[in-house]
Amino acid sequence: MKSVYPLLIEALQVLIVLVASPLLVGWVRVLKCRAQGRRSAGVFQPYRDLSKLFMKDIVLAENASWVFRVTPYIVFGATLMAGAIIPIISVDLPLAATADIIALVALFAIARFFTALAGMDIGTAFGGMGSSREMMVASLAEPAMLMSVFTVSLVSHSTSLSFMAHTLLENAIMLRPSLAFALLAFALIAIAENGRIPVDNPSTHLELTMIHEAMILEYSGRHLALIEWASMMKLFLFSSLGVSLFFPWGIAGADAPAMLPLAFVSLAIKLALVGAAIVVIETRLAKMRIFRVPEFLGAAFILSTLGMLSFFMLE
Amino acid sequence: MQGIPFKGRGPWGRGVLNLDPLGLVSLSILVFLALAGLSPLLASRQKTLLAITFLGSTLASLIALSGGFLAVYNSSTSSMIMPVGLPDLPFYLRLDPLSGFFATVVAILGFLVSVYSIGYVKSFVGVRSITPLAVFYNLFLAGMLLVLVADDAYSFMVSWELMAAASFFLVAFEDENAKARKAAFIYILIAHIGAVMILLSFGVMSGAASGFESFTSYTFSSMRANAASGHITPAWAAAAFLLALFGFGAKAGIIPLHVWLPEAHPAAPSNVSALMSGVMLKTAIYGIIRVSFDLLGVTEWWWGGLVLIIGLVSALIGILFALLQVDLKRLLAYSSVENIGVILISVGLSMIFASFKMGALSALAMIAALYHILNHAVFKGLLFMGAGSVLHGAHERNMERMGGLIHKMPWTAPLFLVGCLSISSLPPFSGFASEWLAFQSFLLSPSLPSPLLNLLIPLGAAVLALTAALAARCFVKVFGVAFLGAWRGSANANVHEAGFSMKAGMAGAAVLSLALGVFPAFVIGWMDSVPSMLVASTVQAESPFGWLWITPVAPERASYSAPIVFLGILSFVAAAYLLLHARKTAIRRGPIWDCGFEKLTNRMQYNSTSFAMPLRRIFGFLFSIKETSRAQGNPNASPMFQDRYVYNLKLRDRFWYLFYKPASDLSFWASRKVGRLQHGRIQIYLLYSFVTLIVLLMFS
Amino acid sequence: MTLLVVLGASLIAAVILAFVGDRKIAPEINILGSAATFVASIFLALEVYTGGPMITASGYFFVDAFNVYLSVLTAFVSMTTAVFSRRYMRHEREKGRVGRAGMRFYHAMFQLFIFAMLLALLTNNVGILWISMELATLSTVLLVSLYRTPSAVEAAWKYFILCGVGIAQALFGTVLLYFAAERVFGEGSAALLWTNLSQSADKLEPTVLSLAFVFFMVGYGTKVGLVPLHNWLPDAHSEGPTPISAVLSGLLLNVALYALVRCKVLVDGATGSHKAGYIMMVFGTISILVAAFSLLRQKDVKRMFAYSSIEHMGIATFAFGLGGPVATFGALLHMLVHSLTKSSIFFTVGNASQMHSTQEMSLIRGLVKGNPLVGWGLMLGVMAIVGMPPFGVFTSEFLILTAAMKDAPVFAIFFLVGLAIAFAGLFRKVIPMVFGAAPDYQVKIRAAHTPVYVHMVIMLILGLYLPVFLSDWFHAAARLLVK
Amino acid sequence: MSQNLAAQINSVLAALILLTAFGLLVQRRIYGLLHIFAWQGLFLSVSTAVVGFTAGLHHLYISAILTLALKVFVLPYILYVLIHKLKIKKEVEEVVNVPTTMLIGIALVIFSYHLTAPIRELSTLVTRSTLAVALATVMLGLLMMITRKKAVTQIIGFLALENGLFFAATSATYGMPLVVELGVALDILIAAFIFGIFFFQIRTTFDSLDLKEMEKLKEED
Repeated sequence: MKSVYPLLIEALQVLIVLVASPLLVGWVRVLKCRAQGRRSAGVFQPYRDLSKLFMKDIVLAENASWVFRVTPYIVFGATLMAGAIIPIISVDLPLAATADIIALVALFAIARFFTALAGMDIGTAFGGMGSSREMMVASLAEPAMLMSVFTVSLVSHSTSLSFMAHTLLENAIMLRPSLAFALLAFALIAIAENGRIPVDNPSTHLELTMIHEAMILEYSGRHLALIEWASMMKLFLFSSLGVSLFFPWGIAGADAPAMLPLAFVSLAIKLALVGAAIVVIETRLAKMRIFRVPEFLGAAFILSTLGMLSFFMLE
Repeated sequence: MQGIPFKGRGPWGRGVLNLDPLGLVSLSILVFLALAGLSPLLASRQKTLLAITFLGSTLASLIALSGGFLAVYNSSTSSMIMPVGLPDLPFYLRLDPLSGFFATVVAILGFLVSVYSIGYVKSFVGVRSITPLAVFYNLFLAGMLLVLVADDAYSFMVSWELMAAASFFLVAFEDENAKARKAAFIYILIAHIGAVMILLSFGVMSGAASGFESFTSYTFSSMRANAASGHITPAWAAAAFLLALFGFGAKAGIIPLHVWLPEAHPAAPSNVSALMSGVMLKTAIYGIIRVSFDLLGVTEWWWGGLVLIIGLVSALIGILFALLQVDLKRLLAYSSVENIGVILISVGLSMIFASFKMGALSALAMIAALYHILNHAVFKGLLFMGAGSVLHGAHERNMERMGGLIHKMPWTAPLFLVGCLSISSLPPFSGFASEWLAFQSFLLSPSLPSPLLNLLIPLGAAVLALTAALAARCFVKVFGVAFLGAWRGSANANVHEAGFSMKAGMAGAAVLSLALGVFPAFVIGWMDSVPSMLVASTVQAESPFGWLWITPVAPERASYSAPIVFLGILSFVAAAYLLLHARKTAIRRGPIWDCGFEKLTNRMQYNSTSFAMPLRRIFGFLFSIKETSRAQGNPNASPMFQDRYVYNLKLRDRFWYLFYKPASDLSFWASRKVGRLQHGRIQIYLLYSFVTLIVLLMFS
Repeated sequence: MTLLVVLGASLIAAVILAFVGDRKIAPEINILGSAATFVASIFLALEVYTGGPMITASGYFFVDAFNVYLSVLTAFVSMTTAVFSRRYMRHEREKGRVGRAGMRFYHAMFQLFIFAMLLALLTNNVGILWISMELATLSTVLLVSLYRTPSAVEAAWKYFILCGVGIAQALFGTVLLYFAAERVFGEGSAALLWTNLSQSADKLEPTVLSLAFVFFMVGYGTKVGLVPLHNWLPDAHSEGPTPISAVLSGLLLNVALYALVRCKVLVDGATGSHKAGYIMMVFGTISILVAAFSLLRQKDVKRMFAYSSIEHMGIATFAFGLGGPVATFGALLHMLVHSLTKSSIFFTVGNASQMHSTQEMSLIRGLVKGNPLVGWGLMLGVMAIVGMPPFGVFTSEFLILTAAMKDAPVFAIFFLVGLAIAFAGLFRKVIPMVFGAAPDYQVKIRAAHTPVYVHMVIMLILGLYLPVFLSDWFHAAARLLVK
Repeated sequence: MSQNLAAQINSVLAALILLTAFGLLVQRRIYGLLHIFAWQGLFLSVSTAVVGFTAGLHHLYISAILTLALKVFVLPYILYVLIHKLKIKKEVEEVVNVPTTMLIGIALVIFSYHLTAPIRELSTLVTRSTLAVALATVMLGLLMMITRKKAVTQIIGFLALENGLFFAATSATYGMPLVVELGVALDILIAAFIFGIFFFQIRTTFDSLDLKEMEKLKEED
């Protein structure tokens, strides 16, 4: 039992990431439609989209090389790997020890790296434009992300995710300025990383404003399905990472299987709230010009660095 | 020769047979020198010369590799005395784990590049005489190894300058184009000034000892003795450190002493630039570590702080410059500046920790530095070799005219991609492991007693993170523009794949950089003897399945298991692939979406300049940019409907105008003024001597 | 006995050559004479090495570690120069730049010049030292104006006047020295013998000697070519025939410095202060800086290397002024390696300018393509002269710089600047001369490469493996000079 | 002849030498220069003889004779012949005008006196204070070389400077050893021949002896 339990948790976690991520996206869409007074296609629409795409045949660009074809699998694999190491429902996650927060950021980086390459592989202006912009956003967002999670890991004296969640879970609820800064920064970065408004708009195909969509413009069939799924997982993971780092309460502690149901419920509630928050932001704000994005991310970067500084100065 | 046990019988006599590491390394040095001496004799038969030279250097590198590896592995220190040099100052040679490690790095890349060169240099045969290349290539390698084993100031300087001179001739190899000559000139000038500064720093360190009554005060052992016995006052120690830092920094290419690098690397043949960028810069790092940790002993924390700041500046500015380059090799050169910066960041951290007597942390940072040195040697070597085979296959260095090489070069492309992945520090490739260690040593900093540092270090971490992200972006650009997309150059360019030996060299490097990324635990375990020698402590904390993990301080602080991550990604990818290919689906090829605009041409792709454009918008203030765009065609037509537009972007290294041009202007101004002395009128000359006489008489 | 041969051979050769004139065998006789001198000097060196310092019965000649290696060097370089000048001067003769009388004059005066220098080195009498220095000047004055071009005549005139005036001041210094010594040793030449003077230097009147040193400094300093007394040097070197430039900067400067150092020893002994040393250090540093900056703007190749000679003489003077065993060792070594390197450079430069029939550096191109031996000779020579290992100059500069860093760090900074500028100045001119494509007006010449490469090999040996006997001599000389 | 008298004679001669030195500075005609120079040589040899007589050093006679021969007859004659042959303009042209030169000269005399003051006491009774004059003569010769335009006048200045040296050698120190004296004389002779040759060379190449012709070799900007 003792040895099986972590493996169960691991399997369960991967399953949750795979299954629940489209649900989160669906939930966000539904809420958004409500907020904008439209009728929604229901919470399960993303599943239908994915299955439809899996059924479809593939049309490759003439110029596409093996990089273009292998990218979806790598993106999917890397994102799922990330999903396997973030403690979502329980802190004792065996794989969590194999890759810490730095590796987590790097895993997302791999996915992005290959997506950008794929964007340039087909040889359109769009692909290149998308990659260029994506890498611009990333090159500012990634360090900011590292900074903000570093702040957390300074607080918790560890970079190993489960230990971070664990320590934050252990010590009593107290208001730390550093964590507040870090959370704010993290929120901004999450928006940028997942290409949500105001940085990017996942539901547009207007050439001049696209970032992420421009890169995957030429994808079709299962390739597109994998990429879409991966991006859903990414949203899910960022949300759950945020909650498990900053609001870890309710997550199952070390070998406490009894807590798992509670953990489920709390996770669901938290993610629902996150979704709501996203919707609020996306309906309130308009997409900003591409060259405003650096300022946006710069703000995030400054916030996270401030968080770190305030840890050193105030705590 | 006090303090130097006469161990290890040299490579001659029975020495060859015993496995004394120093014996092996010096044997390989002798082989290199012998090859260099042999080459002119074979000048008439270029083909045989090619074969013998590079096969020989391959062999010699292997010998050196074994020696260096052993020295680190059983952390042995052996020394010997070669009866050359001044009569009472022979060449003292010594191989300890530190020099052994660097010798290993040199030898690894030396081996790979020598294999590569067999094919690469063949393209010169018949075009020009390869004799100088053969001679100076071997001298260069010999010089680098000599630098590492030298154990007194004299032999160190001799080998240091030998290395510089050899590489100078290699840079000037294609001497008929003026750019190469100019590059060689700038390179040798900066290198020589740096050498003189190093010399002065040695003067400080040895002078404090016996006051030069005898030459033995030039040996490193007596310098160590001085530092230990406190003969050197802190002020002099600081002077020695600063002189050494800037002397070696000139060679390492730290900002702002980097200007020779982007000139020299493109000018040199690619195998040479691989060596220069991969290992020659590292010898400078070796010098800094040797002087600060070994000879002087780090005492002041600001030394480390200074190194850290230099590292940060070099890393950030280096990568920013790299991002804006369009010349592939130039870009790689700037990225070397960045990586040297990254290495120096860790070195600086290690010095800071050492100055506060925090052995374990210092060891961690040191390991991060060494690991990145090793990685950078491998993947930068790989990238330069790749650039070389692009140059060799497509005769193109300007990325604006490349594209779609992946179709024409099925081998070079993936190998180059591996290089890009690991230089962008993406797991599971090698770059990530060292970056991970560097971040760990940053995150362990809060235990520092100095508040100033505590504020400096988060910024440092931020800059390091930013640098890493920008590096990833830079190499997306490189691979995407050069290898992906469609060919932008002239239609009738016959692009062909590199030959076998070139592929072999690159493949070796690629495999190595994957291995270094996947099995860091082994590597760290191997190189732990270096920090244990320098700061008397090691990093690897005990944990189950030690080979599987790197756990710097304690498992609950941080742990990273590259093999598992690698396997995890692999298995997920495989699973997805298999599941999706269970059902057969047709794959059609179709034209790309041109959003209704029929006349898409290859030149409409995003190219390097346009890819870097957002960055120019953000960091433009760092560069001196001249951007012009004008319409060609009939002037009275509306600007909308001109038949072609010419866009021109001039991008210059601002440091050139900040420091170097003023310096040269100043010296020419001074020489004009001094020239006035030679006035031509004999009466004036007589007046000089008259006045001199009067003045001296007044003083006497 | 050997000593007489050393001195006599060149003198006899001079006389013979004066009669032989422009015959075909004149160059061979020239070589023979200096070869004989060289062999004799070797034997002399052996005697000194085995028997220690020797002084002739009359006391007029004195050979110790300091001057014996200089005389061997002088004999050697004069021999190689004679070998070099055989083909060089023949080429000049064919081109009609020199006439029959010119050749006669050239050969005779060459040997006379060698004789004068050897005399200056070997004599023990400070007065005779002065005389032979003057003789060395006079014998080369008309060689500088050998080509009779306006610039050559002008250069020679300046050389004549400036060195004449300078040397006259040295004579005044000698007079003062005698004036002081006479009170210790009484009248007669005993009071001018260096050995006596150095033994009882402390008895000499310090005020007089410090006054005398000023005159020695200005006098012999003029011939050493120290700034601001250097103005004759670039002109004379650039306008004279190349073999003469080689021996001028390879040997004459050394001999002058030798004279200066001999006098400095006496003054130091008398005054017991380090003032003379400081004066020399200042002169040396100024020379290094001025020469380095002048290097940057040269157009004439021989002129450029003349300035580099000034720089290196500055280095040696500085080192002698610095004193201390290591610096003095370095200075002695530097005199040796500089003269070898610089003369070999002048040989190659001579060949190069004959290949292009000009001394304009902007017209000399693609030497390696045109004639690899000349090209690489020049490249390696320049690397050696700027102090790149493994050539000898590096060794001496290594010692001098480290010593300077310890004893006079402030000067070391100027040193750094000077070396850097000189390096830049030489390399930026030499790289395009050596590399690149050969121009069409380049002609093939029959040049003598042996001297060049013999010098190269010796420089290499000195850089990598300094023979024991040399270092023994240098240590002995250092002990002699450093009180 | 008592020491005292000798000393007086000697200092008179010294004064005369100094006077001639100044005379060289003021004289505007070349032949005049030659005469003054010859006079200076004469005084020099006389004083040498006097010193030799008083000190009973006979080798000083030889050097006195040498001086007489060289400085009074040979050199002026050579110069005269040259000037005649080469048809040199008879006027001396100077760079700095005469009064200024004079003032500088005075300053130099004072300076050299001040300089030699500490070692006056060391000097012998007879030749006391002549060292200052000798030094002054040397410097005046140098000054003349600096302030004159013609090659000839420079040579004369050079020779005057040599005279000063000789005066120092003989009067201050009872003369150098004979070998040295002879050697020096020989050198002077050679030098004389060399500048003789030079005049012809210069004349043939520049057809003038004006030094302005010889300012080509310089660091042009």
